[in-house]
Order: sequence, then C-alpha cells, then structure tokens
Amino acid sequence: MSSFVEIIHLATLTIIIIAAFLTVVFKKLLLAVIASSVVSLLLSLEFYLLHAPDVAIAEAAIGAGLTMAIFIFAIRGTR
Amino acid sequence: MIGNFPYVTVAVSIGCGLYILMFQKNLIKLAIGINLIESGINLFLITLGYRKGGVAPIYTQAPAGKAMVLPTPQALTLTSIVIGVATSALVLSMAMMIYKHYGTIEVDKARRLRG
Amino acid sequence: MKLMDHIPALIIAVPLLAAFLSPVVGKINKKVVGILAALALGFSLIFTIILAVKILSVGPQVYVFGAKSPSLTLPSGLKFPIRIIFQIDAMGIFMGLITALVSFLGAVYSLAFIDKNNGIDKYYSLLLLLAVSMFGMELTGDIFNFFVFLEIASMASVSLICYKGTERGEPVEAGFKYMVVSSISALMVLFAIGIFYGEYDVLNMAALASVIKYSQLDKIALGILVPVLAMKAGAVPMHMWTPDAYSEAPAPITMILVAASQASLYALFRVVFSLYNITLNTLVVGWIIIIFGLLSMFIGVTMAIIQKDIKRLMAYHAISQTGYMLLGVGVGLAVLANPIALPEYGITAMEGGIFHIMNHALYKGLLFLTAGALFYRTGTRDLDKMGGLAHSMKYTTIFFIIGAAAIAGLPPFNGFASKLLIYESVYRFNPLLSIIAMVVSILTLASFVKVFHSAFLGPQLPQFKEVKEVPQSMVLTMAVLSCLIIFFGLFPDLIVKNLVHPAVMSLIEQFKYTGIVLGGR
Amino acid sequence: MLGLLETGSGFWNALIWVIVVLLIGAIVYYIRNKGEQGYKKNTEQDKPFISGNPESSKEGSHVSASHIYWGFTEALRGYYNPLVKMHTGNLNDYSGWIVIIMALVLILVGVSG
Repeated sequence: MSSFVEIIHLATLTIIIIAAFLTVVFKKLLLAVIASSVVSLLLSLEFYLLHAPDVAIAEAAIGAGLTMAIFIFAIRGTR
Repeated sequence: MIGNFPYVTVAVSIGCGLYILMFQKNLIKLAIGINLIESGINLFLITLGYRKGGVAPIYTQAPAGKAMVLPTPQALTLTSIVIGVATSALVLSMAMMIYKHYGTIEVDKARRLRG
Repeated sequence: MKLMDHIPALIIAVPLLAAFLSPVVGKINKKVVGILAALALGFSLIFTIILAVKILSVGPQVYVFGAKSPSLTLPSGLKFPIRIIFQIDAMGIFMGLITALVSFLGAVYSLAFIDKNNGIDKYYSLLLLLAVSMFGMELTGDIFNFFVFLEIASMASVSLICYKGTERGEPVEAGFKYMVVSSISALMVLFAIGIFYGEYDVLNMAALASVIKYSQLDKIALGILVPVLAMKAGAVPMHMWTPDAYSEAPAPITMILVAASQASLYALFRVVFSLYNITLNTLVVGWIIIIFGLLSMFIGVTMAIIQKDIKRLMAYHAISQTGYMLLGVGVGLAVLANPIALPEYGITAMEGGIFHIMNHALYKGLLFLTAGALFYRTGTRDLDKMGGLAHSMKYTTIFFIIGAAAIAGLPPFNGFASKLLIYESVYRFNPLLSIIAMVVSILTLASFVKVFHSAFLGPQLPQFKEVKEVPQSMVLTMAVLSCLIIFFGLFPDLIVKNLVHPAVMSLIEQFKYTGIVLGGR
Repeated sequence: MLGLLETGSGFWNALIWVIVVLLIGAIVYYIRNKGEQGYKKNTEQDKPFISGNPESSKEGSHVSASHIYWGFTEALRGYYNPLVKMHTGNLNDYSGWIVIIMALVLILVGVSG
C-alpha cells in the first residue's frame, strides 16, 4: 500500500518535471499553455498525496482550470 | 522514500520559469514562466508542511496517535494561488493591450522605452 | 473598547474602506470620489501622527488582530506569537509618516490633475489600495503578511502606471515590465519565507529574529532577499524598470511610487537589521549594499544627464538618490559588529541614510509634481520642445528651484543636511566613497541646471503664449512640500533627534524590536 | 542651540549660514550701489555687444536640451556608448540582470561564511 502511494508520488513528480520542460520547449503557445496546465493539474494531485486536500481542490479549480481559460482567452485576443 | 524528490521538482520548475523569463521572447510565454515559478513555490510550501504518516489537517478531532500535517503552509499556499491567478490575469490583460497598441507580442519589438 | 488602542488598524482600515466605497460613490457622483479619497488619506495622516507621538514618547507598539486585547501577543502556553500582528517601532512609523504624507498630497494633487472623464473612481480606488499596501508593508510584524501587501502594492501600482494605457502604448509597456520584475521579486520573497518557515516554524519577524542562527539555509534566504528587495527599491543594475515606470505613470502616482519603492528599501533594512542583525557577516553584506549604492549613485546620475524626457531624467535621479540611502545604511551595517566604529561614525552614517529617505520623498515628490504641472499645461514631457515657461508659470518655477536645490544638496535646503551627515561619516569609513558621493552631487546639480535652462529660461516660445499657472490645488500641494523642505533644511536637528535617531537605534538594537512581542520588556 | 546638527566630526547650522549669506548679500549690495550711476534703461546701453554683429532674434537663441552638455557626452563617448547599449528596454535583460545579481550575491554570501 505504502509503496504504491510512493510510486504514484514518483510518477507524478516525474511527469511534472517533463511537463515543465515541455512548457519551455514548445514554440506554439497553445501547446505550452496545455503543458503548463498539465503541471498545475498534476500539482493538485501531488498536493492531495501530500495530505493537503483543500489546497488540491483550489489548485485544480483555480490553477489548472481558471488560469488555462484566461490564457486561452489571451491567446485568442492576440492573434 | 520520496525524500528530496519534491525539492528537485521545485528546483526544476523554478529554473524552467526563470529560463523562460530570461530567454524567450513571447509576452504570453513570459506569463507562463511566472506561472511555472509560482507552481514550484507552491509545491515547496506544501512539501515543507508534509510530515510522514500525518493526516490532513481538516478534521476537527484528529484520530488518536496520529500526527497532523502542518496547516499553516497550506493556508499560505491557498493565498499564494489566489494571488497568482490575479497576477496572471493582470499580466495577460496587459499583453493584450500591448498587442492592441503595438501590433506585436514579441519582447524585442515592444520596446519603445529605452536608453 | 477604546479608539486609541485601535489606531494601528484604523490607519489601514479607513483607506481600505474608502477604496471599496469609491466605485460605489463614483456611480452616484464622479466629483465626490476624489474628495472622499483625500479625506480618507487625511484621516490616515492624522492617525499616523498620533501613533508617531505615542511611539516616540512611550515606545514600540503592538497591535494584535483577532485577540481579546489588542496588545496581548502571547496566548498562554505558547512559545511564539501565532496571530497576525502589527508591530510598529520608530523606524516603521518613520516610514509610515512618509507614506501618509506623500499619499495624502498625491490624492490632493490628483483632484485637479486627473481629468474627470473616465475611470476616475477606479483611479482613486487603486490609489487608496496602493496607500493601504504601503502602510501594511511598513507596519506589519508578520513576514507572510508582508508578502501579501507586497503583491497588492505591485498590482495596484501597475494598474496605476497603465492608467493612460487605453490611449497610448508606452504606459502599458512600462506596466508590463514592472509587473514581470515585481512578480519575480515577490515570488522569491515567498520562497525565502518558505525557507524560514521550514527551518524555524515561525512567521513572526520578532520570533524569527530571536531564533535565527545564520545557518546555510539562512544564508540562501538572505542571498535571495537582499537582491530582490534592492531591485524593488531600484538599485543598479536591476534598475531598468524604474525609468520606464516612473516616466509613464501620471505625476502624482510617480510621487507615490517613489514612496512605494522606499517601502521595499525599508523591508531590506528590516530584514538585514531586525531579522539577522549581528548574526550575519556584517562586513560582506555591508559591502554588498555599499556597492549597490555606489553603482546606483554613479550610473543613475550619469544616465540622467543625457536624458531628454523630463520625467525620465528625474527617474534616473531617483535611482541615484536611492544610492545615497544604500551607501549610508550600508556603511552602518559594515561597522555594526565593531563596537568602536559604530558609535563613532556608523550611527551618523545610518542617520544620514535614513534621513535621506524622508528628504528624498519630499523633494523628489515636489520635482515630479512640477514635471506634472509642466505636462498639464504644455502637454509634452520632451525637454527639447519646452522653453521660456518661467514667464507664465511663476509659482511652478519657484517650486522647481527649491526642489532642484534640495536634490543637488545646496544649503540651506534639506538635501544638504542629510548629504552632509553621509559625507562626513562615510569619509571616516573610506574616503573614496565620500568623494564619489560628492562628485555625484555635483553632477546632479549639473543635470538640473540643464532642466532649468531648457524648460524655464529663455524667451517665451510662441506655442506657449497661452500657458497659464496650474490650478490652485496643485499649487497648494507643491507649496506644502516646499515649506516642508525649507523647514527640514533650516531645522534638521529637530527631525534627526526626534524622528531619525530613534529609528536608527531601533534598527541597530534588535532587542528593541523583538522584545516587545516576546514579552521581555 | 536651535538648528545645530552634529555630524560627528563637525556641525552644521542652517540659521548661521542664512545669516552669513544675508550679511554678505548686504555688503555686495552696498558695493554695487557705489558703482557707476549713469546706466539708463531702454537706451543703447541696454543692448548686448556681440563684436559689433547684429543681435539675433530672441526666439532663435534658445538652446534646446539635447545641445546642452554636448561636449561632456562627446568627451565621455567611451563611457556612454556601452551604458546606453545596456539599457535595451528588453524585458529578457531585466529578468536576466536580476538572476545574475541574485546568483552573485548568493555566491558572495555563501563563500564569506
């Protein structure tokens, strides 16, 4: 049980690192925004695993959802 | 077992954010960079409060014999998330205004103020 | 419940209430909003003066939010304070007085300066928020609370810099640049706060100061905090946002922005002196601050000489004057652990540096307001296009002369008094530093001679035949600042003895700051 | 004494300074009154003498801001060129400087012990 949680931990953190790199690498803005919201979403999973459920909810709703919506709105506005 | 791995993630995402701010030219990409730094710092704060084998600090009566995860960093993180979304919104709205006036969102073209 | 006990909370509560009232009032009557804002900030000024009198006669004050008694810091059985507290010593209230004065005068000046057409209610709302956040940064005793106020300050000031952004692109560009650098700095401050919390489990500055050990992690936190707070204060070579933001903001906002960057400077001093004090390697950190100061002084003034935009020129001077403050306080820090040199010249150097903060807020505010008055009547900030304005704007000319003489350190104005303190004490630390400071002062005078010549002297230009003196509320604001400058110049000892010296002593003696919260009075 | 500011190695009193300036001003005024009395306004004496050349129009004689200190900036060209080039107005440089200085300060503080 405990080792299963730790594997999820490691997997989440690894994907966060990969997604952060992808955010830097992607030249297309939309892809970069999606990568950064993957970071936020997995961050909220990581918060949940670190016993912070209320922060996880806030991060999923505000950090991943709302921020991505604002970014997509801005990208549409500057094209 | 996870040990220092979250701190590595913190360092990587702050580093990626600073790299974007230093070397990438798109104004919206800079906003993404700020977001990335902020994610890293939020993870840092939450990880600081983590105690191995603790329970989430949301029960009014904790189960006996178990430690709680520190609640203060979580409160700090909530504040910082809300401030972060306000910052992103402000930065992006200004990027849109720059696009309206200058017709570009490239950093090295939008620089009338210099010298 | 006595009103007197709640003054620290009222200082920020009244403008905060007015900030959220002003959009509502603006819906009903646009003209009342400005008066409401000026009134609220006037109340804050009065409260700050009352609090200052109390602090200077009784001692540092503590205000605890959410406790049964506003001065009860330690809930029984706990080793450290857990509530959000305001912790105000002589240094905090010194900065608070500057903020209160400058923001009140800025609101009064705005009454005539800002046109009434669109967004006036939002303008005053943001101005009040900026004042509130500056008060918060200066009075708070909680390091996370400081971060929140820092973010509010940067958001409010960015929105105010972009106030003219619907018409022109440059203000938005300046605002964008300021927002990006200030969010980097705020996030790094949060990172340092995280380090402190992870190490000591406290967020209260006094409690933190009592346990700090200058371990490896503390060094990292110091190495993060010093450059980012110096950046917010506008130290070279991280100063590039300053001329952009100062030159594009409306003139009264620029005056308040000067005070806002000084609030960051205050935070830098607070971190170095109250948090670390003699635990840190004073010589190295002192020299880091001195070098920031030297670079700021010299590069700031030499860049100012070649500018053609009047407000951009003054913004570079603001950088240069920040250098004097960093130099004075840096010398004080470098000799902090030295029991012979500190009373001999260290305290004097710090008095000079801290006194210069107040003087700079006054004369740089006055100069920015005269630049605003010129812009109000001529519609340009380009010095090449101005000329002969002394014929039609007599009061503005007199105020400009007073401000320029004060910034260049000509006796008997206030700039001379604080610069003299810096020169004579820094000379005993290292003569070269003092000589550089004097050269910078001469170059400052030279560049203001250039502004005076090209804007005010010369024959009356045909395109400015119609120019009149600015409206009365603007003249009044500038007159108040000029009177303060002359008063401070004629009686510098009153200010130094009663305001500056207690502030310096409460910075140097860490116990004066921490003792009141931790109950060891 | 009122207005006496001790600086550690000396003192400064603005009031004494003002009094001395007023005294010197009075002496200067006295000497000036001793001078030539034959000056009359709005006559030939009023005109500037430029080697006998005609006086140029007043509007044309105003030196605008970019021409002031031309010699100074020209002489210090080697100092000013890199300095002006440093202020690119490029946002990447702004954040770059912050990161560089932060790294430098971290190294200095860390090494010093």
